[in-house]
Amino acid sequence: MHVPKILEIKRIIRESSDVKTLICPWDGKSPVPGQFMMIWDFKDEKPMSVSLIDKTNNEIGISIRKVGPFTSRIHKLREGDKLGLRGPYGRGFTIEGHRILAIGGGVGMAPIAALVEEARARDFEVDVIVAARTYDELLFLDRLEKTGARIFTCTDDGSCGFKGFAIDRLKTLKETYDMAMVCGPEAMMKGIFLELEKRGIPGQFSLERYIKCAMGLCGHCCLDNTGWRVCVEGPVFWSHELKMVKEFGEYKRDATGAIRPLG
Amino acid sequence: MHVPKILEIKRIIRESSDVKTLICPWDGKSPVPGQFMMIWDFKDEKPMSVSLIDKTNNEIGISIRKVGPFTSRIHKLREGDKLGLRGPYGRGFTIEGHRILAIGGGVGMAPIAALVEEARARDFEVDVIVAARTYDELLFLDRLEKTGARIFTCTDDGSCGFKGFAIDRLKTLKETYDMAMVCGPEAMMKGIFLELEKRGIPGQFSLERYIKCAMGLCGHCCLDNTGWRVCVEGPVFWSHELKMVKEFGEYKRDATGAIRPLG
Amino acid sequence: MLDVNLCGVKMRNPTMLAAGVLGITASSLNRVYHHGAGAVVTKSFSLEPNMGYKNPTIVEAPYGLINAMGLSNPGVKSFKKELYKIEDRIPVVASIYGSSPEEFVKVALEVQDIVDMIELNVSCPHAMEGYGATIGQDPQLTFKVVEAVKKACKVPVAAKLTPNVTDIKEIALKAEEAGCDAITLINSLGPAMKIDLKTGKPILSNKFGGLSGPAIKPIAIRCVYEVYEVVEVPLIGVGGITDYKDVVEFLYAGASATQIGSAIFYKGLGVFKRICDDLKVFMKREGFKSINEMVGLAHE
Amino acid sequence: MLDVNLCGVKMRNPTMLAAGVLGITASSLNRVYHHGAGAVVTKSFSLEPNMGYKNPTIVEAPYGLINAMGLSNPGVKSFKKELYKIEDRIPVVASIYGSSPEEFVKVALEVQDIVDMIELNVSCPHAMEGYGATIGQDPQLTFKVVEAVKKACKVPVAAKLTPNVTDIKEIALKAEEAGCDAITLINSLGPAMKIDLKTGKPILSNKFGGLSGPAIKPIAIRCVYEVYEVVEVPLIGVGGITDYKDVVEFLYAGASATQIGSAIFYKGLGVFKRICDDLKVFMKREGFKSINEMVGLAHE
Repeated sequence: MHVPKILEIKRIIRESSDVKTLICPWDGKSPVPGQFMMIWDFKDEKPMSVSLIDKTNNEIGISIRKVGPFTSRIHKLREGDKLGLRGPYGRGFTIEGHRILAIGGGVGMAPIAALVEEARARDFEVDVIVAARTYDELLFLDRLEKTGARIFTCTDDGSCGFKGFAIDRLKTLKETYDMAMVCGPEAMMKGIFLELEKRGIPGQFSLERYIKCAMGLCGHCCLDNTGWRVCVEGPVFWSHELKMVKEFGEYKRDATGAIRPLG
Repeated sequence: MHVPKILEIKRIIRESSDVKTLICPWDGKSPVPGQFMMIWDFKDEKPMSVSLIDKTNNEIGISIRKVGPFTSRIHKLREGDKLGLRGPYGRGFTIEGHRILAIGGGVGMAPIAALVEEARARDFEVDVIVAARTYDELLFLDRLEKTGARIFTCTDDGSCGFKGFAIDRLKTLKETYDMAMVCGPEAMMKGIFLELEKRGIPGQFSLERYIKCAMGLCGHCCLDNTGWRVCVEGPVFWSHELKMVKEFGEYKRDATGAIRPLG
Repeated sequence: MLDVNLCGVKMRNPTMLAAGVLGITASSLNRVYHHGAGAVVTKSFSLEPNMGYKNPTIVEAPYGLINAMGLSNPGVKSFKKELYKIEDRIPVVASIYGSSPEEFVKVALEVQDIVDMIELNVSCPHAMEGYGATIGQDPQLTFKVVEAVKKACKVPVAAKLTPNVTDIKEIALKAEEAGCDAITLINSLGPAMKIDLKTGKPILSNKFGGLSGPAIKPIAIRCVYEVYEVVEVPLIGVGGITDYKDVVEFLYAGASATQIGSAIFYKGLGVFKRICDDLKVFMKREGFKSINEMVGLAHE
Repeated sequence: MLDVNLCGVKMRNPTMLAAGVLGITASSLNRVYHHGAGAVVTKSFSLEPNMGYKNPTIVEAPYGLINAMGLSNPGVKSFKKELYKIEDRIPVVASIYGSSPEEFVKVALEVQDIVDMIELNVSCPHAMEGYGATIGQDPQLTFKVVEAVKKACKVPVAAKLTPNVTDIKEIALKAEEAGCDAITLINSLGPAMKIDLKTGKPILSNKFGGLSGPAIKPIAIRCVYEVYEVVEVPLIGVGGITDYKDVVEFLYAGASATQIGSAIFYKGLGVFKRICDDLKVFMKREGFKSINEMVGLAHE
């Protein structure tokens, strides 16, 4: 049944100054990296992607950046507080190919962290570009190191690793990859999409749109011109699909359904 | 789903001057002898016990005596006409014991015929008392003979076999049985019940009451004093149960729920 | 822990047998009590005997049942004999119906000495014109029936309302104004209908019937929640209860007790005991000491 | 064989996308058509943009869904741009709402040249006071809205009615009297409600929402059957359709076409094509040559 499950927060991890990970027990269907959950704080409900999938301990982690009233409320929660979760929803990443490049920008690292852990556990060869504005905001480095993935950090201010954007770091990587998996701000993803196209590397990109029902009905998250629902056919789309998504990197829709150019 | 299945009557067998058997295809749950079906002729719906269970051909037979408006309409139906069936309902006969005595009076032979066929197919030793007012009304003799059961016919007028009631015939049978299974007018069954009690033979008796829902809800078929529902706990009750059924052989209830002494 | 005092009627738990189900004989009502119900409501009965509708009177729907029994009952004279045979310790609610305040009063006066409460069926969605929902869909008629019975009777009186109205709060307020001691919410929903595809015929002989079962629970919960906000009298919640979670949801919405009907089909007669056992575990886990503490919790 | 002419609007089959589902962008409406729908109904839109309610706006119920989206839409000016992007060959019904006859007319006039039909949402059970069901529960308000839009517009107008009234026939007759060309039956049922047991809170941010899905089909069928007996205009049946049998049941009850919404959740977007394929097989087997032959067969 698509009804929020009320769970107690088991642990809270402060990942950076504005990102926290909430760990909850989860005995429902196990998410695939890239899928999302609807999080209800009893005042509002928002989609959040899963950053940690621990099948051994039946736990999942949701990493949330403080950006508005909802996420600020979430950041005030303590261990033992309750949250409502429903999901997992949507299509996640398909882990395929021999050599995989994962790219996460900012809190877009959330699904990428879960992805890298799963891909490495299944013994794929994984390189990760971890991008953020500054050193403090680079997420999940400890977890990533444990997986044995090769890590390329990059920061806008050069405070850690490569100085510059993820796209610039990508351009310096001369390796070939069978597959790239990307999550981050859409402008960043658009640039990476074009670069990957140029190099003939298929990519999977996790998109974010305004989501109300998450059940494929309300239509708020439909993409132009295909009409694909981010909550069902997405949130992860492949490069060959994104070629048909006219609005990718251009605009999204607000709560009324009106078009808003990407900032 | 408890919704009538609309079926075409495949064959109609004239069993006697006032009894017909309608054979219908049935791919639903196979009935147990003694269970009943709700028969809908698109004007009314009544419970009828199953007289033939053919699992090979997925057919069931319902034998109906013409006694009122509903059964008269049923008797006018032809092969190819439609009927609605739902069921099977209730608890049927439990075929147990080494030597079985089956007793059927009038159209009460319907479930007994199905029972004898099943018991003989499973190699039980079965004696049958087939009772009716007169020779023409003795039912299912051909089918019974084919089973190899030992048949004792008895007629009120002596036109075939023993002259007298089933109870009288029973009294002349000196054999011992492990189990008796009985269906017929309630007055007849009451007498047989008392005789079987005297001889220490456990019996199973198929009762008839006014049935509306057949789903254990409406309460019209509840028995005094136990409150057992004929449509769920019955229609077949065991001797030790009937000892607690005060109304057995005494009264039943009409469509309003009012008590009517047995005629 | 599970006991409930409903308008002075003491029940060992908050699960009552709903009207219209297994309530036509004393034996049946006794049996349901011995299967764990906290109280029993009789089948609705009237002044005169009534045969009800022809079969089919019931058909299954997705997660629900559609029925149009047609208020069959042997009439109050005959039914009184049944009432006398119900065990003394069992809290008995007599569900009664009629087509006028006078008829309701006559029936009520006949039985009030032998029952603990009277429930007015002004809500049956498949009743004959002038009966059941025909009354309960009209605030004035509802008022008159409740007022007349209250004036004539000394036992507590509950009005059972139909959800098949534009505004159930309006009817509930009228029933309360007329003096009812409790309100039962809801009678079956609809009417509803099922058409057979092979013949094109409506399956029920009455064509239309009331929908009960899990399908209607979200509507029943809303009715209880909504009415709880406007009336003071206790509410009895009914509609689609099959497990303890449903009972808790009704209590939170504002019901002081609940009734169970269709679940006997879905879960068997053991449903009462099962719900009570599970409810006790839930209450201990969540720290509730009485049913009363849970009533209306969903309201801010 | 499956084609339908609904008030002059030619549809290739009788399965329309229902209002409120996947109807907020042209891309989405085009896609649903390419998945097999015979026509599409837009999400209800209004003069001004509307954010709708906060989440949670949907929760699952037994065999149904409870939603209170809150009529979110970008407003007619913005929505017109979407309408222009819908492929020409697709029959488009614009679902519109407002709080007064004048508002309805303004919205209708903006879009009537670019759609094939207008459906008046006077029935949303979770609308703000003054909108949706608040209108459709009042025969006079319903009359005024329908009359005003009919006078102002040249395209066919359907009134979508709420089942949450004491007598839907009364409302339907008023809508017909006011000149509507078709009646859509039914909007979602209730309102309905779901309370969370751990927190005691109603789950939807709006507390109440409309119930859709298989649970409500028996009510929708009855509404269509009942209204068919009193009005002349064609009916569009909607509520709980998930397979061809449901469509046949609606046609037999009296609907000339049907709408599908929640089934997209239950069965996926392929549901339109699947229903049409199965319907064709059914019609051949039963000897029907057109949809029209099946309409109203359940009536004597």
